Amino acid sequence: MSAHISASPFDPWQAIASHQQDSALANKFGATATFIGSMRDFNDNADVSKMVLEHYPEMTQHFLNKLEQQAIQRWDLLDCLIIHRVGEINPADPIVLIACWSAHRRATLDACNWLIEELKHNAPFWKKETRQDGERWVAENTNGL
Amino acid sequence: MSAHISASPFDPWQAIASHQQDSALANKFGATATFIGSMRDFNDNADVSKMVLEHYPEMTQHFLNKLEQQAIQRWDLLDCLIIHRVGEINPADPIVLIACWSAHRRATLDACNWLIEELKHNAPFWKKETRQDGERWVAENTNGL
Amino acid sequence: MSIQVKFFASLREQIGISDTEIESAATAGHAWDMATQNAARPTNTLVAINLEYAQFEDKINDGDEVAFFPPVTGG
Amino acid sequence: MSIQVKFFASLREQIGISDTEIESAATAGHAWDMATQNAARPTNTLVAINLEYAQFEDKINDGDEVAFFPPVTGG
Repeated sequence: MSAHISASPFDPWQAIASHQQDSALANKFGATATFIGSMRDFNDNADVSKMVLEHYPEMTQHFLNKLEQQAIQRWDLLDCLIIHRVGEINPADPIVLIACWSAHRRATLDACNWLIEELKHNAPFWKKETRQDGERWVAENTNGL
Repeated sequence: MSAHISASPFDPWQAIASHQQDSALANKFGATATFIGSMRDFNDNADVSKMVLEHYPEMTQHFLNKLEQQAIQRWDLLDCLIIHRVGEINPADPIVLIACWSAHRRATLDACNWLIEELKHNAPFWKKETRQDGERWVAENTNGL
Repeated sequence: MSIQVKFFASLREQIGISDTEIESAATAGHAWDMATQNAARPTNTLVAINLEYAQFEDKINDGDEVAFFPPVTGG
Repeated sequence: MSIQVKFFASLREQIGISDTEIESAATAGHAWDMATQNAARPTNTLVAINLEYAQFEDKINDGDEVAFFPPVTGG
């Protein structure tokens, strides 16, 4: 189990593969579900050329750790990995990675669903987009979009 | 979009990364959800040392193609990848891979959910397990487990 | 022309046939009877005609491929 | 002892402070008033005390860290 806040770009598939390789659970998990959120070059009807993600370092890390513990307990996961970018982000960069391992498929998919909604609605991160007409704080995350 | 039936082991993270690299959609998708089903060394209260996956080649390929088309249409996905193993399978081998790309998270997670249930309940594959007391056809897939 | 009949997985082993041809059959159920010489059909048997799920009452045409198999267990 | 007060994102820019210290405060709302010199508080402002979400009526103790920020937009 681990939750990282990353100030530099990461390769999500490589991160999952390497986390999984270090795990002793290879023969025990029957299911892995993952979710990756990436930066689009378009939001809310405007082109976005860059983004800066601010966070509250101590609270954000504490929040991610708690989220993982809750997901593992509630869905009886074998393992869970969260990585979230901060700092300057470019189009196509992965922003968030969630991966859940369990004996059974329903647990992994439900936990992934829950974790991304918690991250979107409660984790202390804030996005500022750079558009043609300047910089702009994103006001609020949408429900499920 | 592609659906593969693979008679040899595959690395799921590598397969997703390479499929995504070939895609022209890098700046367009904001969300990727994936599901991997792997072989456990334990099922239904017994150790399983090996498994053979039989399929109906023409119908199975036709079925997977149709599934992808339906998912893409229903959830407005940008891309979709399915890989399913057949033949002799060892514990910890990935059996099935689903990956869905879209502008929005809800679409990818819902499509992944739907695809794995369709694959489990309707795709023409059959598992035969090797246990200590011999070989045994798996009778039926469980609901959501 | 003729009808190709296939059996998969546990049904293939029970019937002892993987692939056979019959001259003709009115329905999928009839194709089962002809190909298996009237073997009892397990209640959960599924049938496909030309690669699509079908019903045992569905009509069979010359050149069709009919397949019988148990509940699927992929994924 | 004292209370550390932090502001994040758009609130940090509006208030013009990222980090400050106040002597004491009865509640989180009181800490806002002292740190901002009674600036109007946007209705959707969130507050955390010692890294946990809290309410503006919640009591503040010496040594606490109080943070104010707008709705979150991560993920």
